[in-house]
Amino acid sequence: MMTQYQEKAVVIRREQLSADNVRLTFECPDIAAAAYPGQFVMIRVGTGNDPLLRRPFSIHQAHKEGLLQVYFKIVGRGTEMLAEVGEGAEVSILGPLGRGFRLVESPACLVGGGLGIAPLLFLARELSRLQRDCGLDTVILGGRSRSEVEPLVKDFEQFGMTVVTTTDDGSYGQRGFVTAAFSSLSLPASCAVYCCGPEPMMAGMNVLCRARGNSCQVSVESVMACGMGACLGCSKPTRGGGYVHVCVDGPVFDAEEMVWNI
Amino acid sequence: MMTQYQEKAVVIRREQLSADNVRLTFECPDIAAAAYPGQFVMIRVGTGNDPLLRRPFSIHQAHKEGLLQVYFKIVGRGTEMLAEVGEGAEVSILGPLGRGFRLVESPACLVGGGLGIAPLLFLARELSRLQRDCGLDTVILGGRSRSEVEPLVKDFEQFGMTVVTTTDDGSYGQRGFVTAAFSSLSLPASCAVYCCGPEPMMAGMNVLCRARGNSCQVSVESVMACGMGACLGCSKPTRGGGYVHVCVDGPVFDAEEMVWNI
Amino acid sequence: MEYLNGGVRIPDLRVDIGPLSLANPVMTASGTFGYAREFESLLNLRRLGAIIVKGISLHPRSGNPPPRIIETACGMLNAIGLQNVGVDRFIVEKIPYLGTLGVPIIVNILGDSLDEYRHITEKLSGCGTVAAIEINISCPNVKKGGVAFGADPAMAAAVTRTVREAAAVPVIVKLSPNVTDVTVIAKAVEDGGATAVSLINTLIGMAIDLKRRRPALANVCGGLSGPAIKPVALRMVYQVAQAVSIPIIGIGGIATAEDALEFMLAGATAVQIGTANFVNPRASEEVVDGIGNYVLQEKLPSVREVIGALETG
Amino acid sequence: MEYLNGGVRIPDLRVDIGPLSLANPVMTASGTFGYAREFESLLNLRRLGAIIVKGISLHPRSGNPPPRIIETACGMLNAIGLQNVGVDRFIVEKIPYLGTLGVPIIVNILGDSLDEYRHITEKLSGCGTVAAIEINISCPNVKKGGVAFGADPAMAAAVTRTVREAAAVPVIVKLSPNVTDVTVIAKAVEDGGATAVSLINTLIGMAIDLKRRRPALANVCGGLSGPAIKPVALRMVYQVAQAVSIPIIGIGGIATAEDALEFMLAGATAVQIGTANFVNPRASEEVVDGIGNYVLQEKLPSVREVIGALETG
Ligand SMILES: Cc1cc2nc3c(=O)[nH]c(=O)nc-3n(C[C@H](O)[C@H](O)[C@H](O)COP(=O)(O)OP(=O)(O)OC[C@H]3O[C@@H](n4cnc5c(N)ncnc54)[C@H](O)[C@@H]3O)c2cc1C
Ligand SMILES: Cc1cc2nc3c(=O)[nH]c(=O)nc-3n(C[C@H](O)[C@H](O)[C@H](O)COP(=O)(O)OP(=O)(O)OC[C@H]3O[C@@H](n4cnc5c(N)ncnc54)[C@H](O)[C@@H]3O)c2cc1C
Ligand SMILES: Cc1cc2nc3c(=O)[nH]c(=O)nc-3n(C[C@H](O)[C@H](O)[C@H](O)COP(=O)(O)O)c2cc1C
Ligand SMILES: Cc1cc2nc3c(=O)[nH]c(=O)nc-3n(C[C@H](O)[C@H](O)[C@H](O)COP(=O)(O)O)c2cc1C
Ligand code: FES
Ligand code: FES
Repeated sequence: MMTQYQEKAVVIRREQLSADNVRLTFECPDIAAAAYPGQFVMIRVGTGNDPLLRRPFSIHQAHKEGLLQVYFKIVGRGTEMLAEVGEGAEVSILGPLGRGFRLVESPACLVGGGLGIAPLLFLARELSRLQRDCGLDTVILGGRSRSEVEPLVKDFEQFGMTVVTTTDDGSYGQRGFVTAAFSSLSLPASCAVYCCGPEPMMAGMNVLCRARGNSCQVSVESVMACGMGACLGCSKPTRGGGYVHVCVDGPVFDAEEMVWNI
Repeated sequence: MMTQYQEKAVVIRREQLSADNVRLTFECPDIAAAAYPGQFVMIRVGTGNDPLLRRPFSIHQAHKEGLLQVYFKIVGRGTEMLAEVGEGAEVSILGPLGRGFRLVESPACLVGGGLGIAPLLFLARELSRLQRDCGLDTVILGGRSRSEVEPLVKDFEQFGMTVVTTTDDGSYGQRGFVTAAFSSLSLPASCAVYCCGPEPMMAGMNVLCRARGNSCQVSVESVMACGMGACLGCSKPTRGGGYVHVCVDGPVFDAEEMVWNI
Repeated sequence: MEYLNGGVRIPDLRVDIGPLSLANPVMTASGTFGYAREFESLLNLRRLGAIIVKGISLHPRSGNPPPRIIETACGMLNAIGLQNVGVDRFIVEKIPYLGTLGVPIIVNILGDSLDEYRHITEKLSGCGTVAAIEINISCPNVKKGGVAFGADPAMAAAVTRTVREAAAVPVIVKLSPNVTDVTVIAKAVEDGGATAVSLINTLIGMAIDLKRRRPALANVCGGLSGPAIKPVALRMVYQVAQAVSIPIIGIGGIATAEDALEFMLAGATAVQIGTANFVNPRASEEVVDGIGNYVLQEKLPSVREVIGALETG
Repeated sequence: MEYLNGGVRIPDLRVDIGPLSLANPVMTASGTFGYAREFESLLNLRRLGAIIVKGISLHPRSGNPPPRIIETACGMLNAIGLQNVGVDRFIVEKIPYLGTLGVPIIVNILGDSLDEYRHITEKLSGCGTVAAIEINISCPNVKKGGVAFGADPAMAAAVTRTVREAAAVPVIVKLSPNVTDVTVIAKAVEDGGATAVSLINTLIGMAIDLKRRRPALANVCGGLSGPAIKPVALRMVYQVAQAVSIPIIGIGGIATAEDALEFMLAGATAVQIGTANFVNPRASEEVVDGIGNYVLQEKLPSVREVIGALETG
């Protein structure tokens, strides 16, 4: 059993990366020290009963020194409230939760769409620590337009990986989807693909990776109440039949295990 | 029928008068212009569903130029949330509500206990505007200790009334209750008493005023859902039998109309 | 159908509750909107689909001792005790003003015997202003040892039949959610001649003041309303929509146009706004606006397209 | 009684559920605490009064398709579909760990026929670790056309009797709130031999996704839990406390010691913490602490003084 913590974390930095996208840095030593790329946390966005449940967020960065980051988009009332939390405020965080990415030695291709970029930064850093040659690694960052992609490019470049960017509207990087950018790259068959983004994008990546023979890990989402295997609410059907639970069996799965509705 | 407004009011000043007591000044032109001493407003303390209901607060000050003040104590979750509202924030206010004090020409004695002081400031100003000789008027301000009384003294002194202060612990003014201070004053029988504070205090004032022959108006409290006569939730029994509704029949009543449990 | 009014597209929001045609599906719920006049300076009463006034009994009732209300998580409990001016004073004091509004006025009635229900109905049928009667069947039947009319299908049908026979106007029966199977009661009142059903009335609940070790309400129990009960209300509306063929009026925790549209998808022809009136006195008019915008945005020929349009396949 | 432990006063929190003695009145509610191990790093499981695990059926069940949960105002709906590993795997895989905790383990069981209930009970009665059985009677009785066991007094009594006969341990019957009169069911299961009743299970509710025009849950309806339902739960506990003489375990929206104490005032001997475990995994232990502080502050000889101590006069 993994050890989890419920911490009162202090917001030490709040960055508005674009109109809807916010990055929070917490002083949250226990969770940060135990975290692993691809894992997530459950954050209590308020103190009252409405909204009642915690909200799940990927761990965007975690430093052994105690700093933990999440990077999120305002899509509803919970994220709105979290976006309004000021520096110095205390927030209850539960984590680290779930099973993260399986880190493999072979060359890596990280593919993130929209807020799916969030877990990849922590992953990129840990991959770069594995004494591998990151010069062979690629990161594809895609989004609807410039503001969803540009603010994160520098963070990835520090690891010496090649950064490719795409936007749906062509306002930054290549015009089009990350799947198209991925198709046009010539990657070795040994390349391990790590992917997070909207369902259709991950479904597409699954098709492309199977065709090319690349392994493909995806981080998926689901509604969650507990985040720790207690409510059985976060089920997803698998190709083999039956269900997995995103919060304990995932959120990272082999893409080919999952059922993709396309 | 009186005209009421539901306004998006902007907080233009926030004063922490003591550890638990806060005064907010709103830009709230329609309600401020229509307000009358002793009336109240219903404030929405958050934007979610919990807490669900608005909270009632006496109008502490209202200026025809559009400023409205409330002065309140943090006693629960709603007032806690209201106390955290920052300058510049928008808050929904409904008012002015209820029937205020009947202003009479005779010498006045204003008696406020604790947060019961809140409605008396507006009353004092309007009394001073009636071309009366305020030199004959007295204000008795009482509280548990210094911090509940001292911050408000200056505000009342500007009207030329005599200000008497009491505290339960003797940390400021006379030691003891406002009722004792009232008993020790020699006031003309024609003196009109205006009173707001905890129930036992108002019950005591009723007894004293009846003994002396002074008229005594009190501002009473009740749980409220609507504040405007629609829910019938804010009933209080009257001496004559039956119920009055604090939000529309009051909150100001003749003390002798009411049932006092002492 | 869609109208053009000086170049502005006007959505078709008309719905029918049997023979009663409403300009839009939004009503105010009984007991949460006083006698309407209380709200006149805060919204345009003429824009509402219908106004339902506080429940009226044969004789005036002074109601329960305080405390009568208490807030709960995302809701409130009330034990007003059906305080009202009685049908005679209602007709003299309240009807004239209501008659000037040009909006259908629906009178919610309550009683503790069939006779009482019949008498009120006869008195109300006399005044032209009353567009429909809504029967509150959550009241205890004194003759049957205080069991609520609404808890027993035979009793519910009997009240319906009694009022129906005495009434010159459509009869809406307001169902209690405090039953094992609401569809059984709904079918019984449909058979009893109800023009429509409205649901839900409040869930019975209780709150305790730990400090005083006493019930928070003087009456011990009260009726739970507000957003907290919306999931129960939506479920019951959906169930009743599968069970009866008369129109359904959805009630319970509705505060926004989205809430109202959800009830319509589940099968409601119209909705009532209750507790939300206390939080936002303009709620009912805002729901009218929001439904209109939805109909325009979704390019629906009429709001009637939404009724029962939930896809469950 | 009060103990002194190294100078620290220890409140007497012991309560009895029939022959079962608990160190304190706080349990975890079935389906909200997994099989307990999930929480081991977040709180001290040994401090709980009892642990109730996820409902177990005779055969494994894979549960409903997603979405299975949706948040509502101050609550949530779930339609997990009673997913569980089945009684055999439960005994092999979960019981050994649970047995190490030194806390009474109560197993919640469900079935769709009397036979199934009997079989599970027999299997569980074999393992010493099980301190009591809690029967979930909110499940549909397949033989009776799917009417829930808990909706009919005779059926509820029959399940109780069946399990009681097969069980070597106390039997708690968990009541459904989706009934007209919960006291009728409570009395029926008391007569059927229940050691205690626990209530409430979830209220049936529904949510709709307006954008997709579909039910938010794949199963259409689900069970409503959380603070939203607390007033209904408290009322039913209070009603049942007037009607039966067996112990009552209060459930529904309990998140704090104050909530728990309110249920005890209303007549509950013990309480269960459900949805609150998701919001605050330490909730159950914090409720134990809070009740202890209350007993000390109020200088009560025992927490048992609180049970049914509500003043209503
Ligand atoms: C394991 C996991 C990791 C996650 N990591 C991140 C992350 O790093 N950054 C991030 O921004 N989000 C992340 N999410 C999604 C995030 O949890 C949701 O965006 C958040 O819970 C929404 O809360 P809310 O209260 O603002 O929205 P709600 O009020 O709950 O929903 C508002 C609207 O948004 C929709 N919605 C709900 N979830 C999502 C979603 N995921 N995307 C788009 N719309 C949605 C709802 O259907 C609804 O229409 C993650 C989710 C999971 C399960
Ligand atoms: C007409 C009217 C005018 C009012 N004017 C003022 C005013 O000018 N300034 C002011 O500070 N308050 C005033 N009040 C009281 C104020 O409305 C309450 O203090 C407020 O609603 C409490 O909200 P809450 O959410 O913080 O407390 P809740 O969470 O609702 O209650 C928390 C605790 O405080 C207790 N409580 C509730 N109301 C009061 C109260 N009035 N006094 C003490 N304890 C209470 C509750 O019983 C509970 O134990 C007025 C009330 C009325 C009816
Ligand atoms: C304060 C109050 C008083 C009510 N009085 C009545 C009434 O007199 N007759 C009636 O049929 N329903 C009455 N109700 C029930 C409402 O009409 C409505 O059915 C219920 O509140 C649920 O809707 P809501 O959640 O939108 O409030 C009352 C509700 C409240 C809150
Ligand atoms: C996700 C979830 C799963 C549940 N599973 C069960 C179950 O298997 N058996 C059962 O008797 N009750 C089950 N319940 C009901 C709870 O035990 C409890 O009765 C209910 O949630 C009310 O309590 P609460 O408001 O504290 O959550 C479940 C509740 C939830 C939220
Ligand atoms: S979120 Fe509760 S089991 Fe996954
Ligand atoms: S608060 Fe609603 S009638 Fe007074």
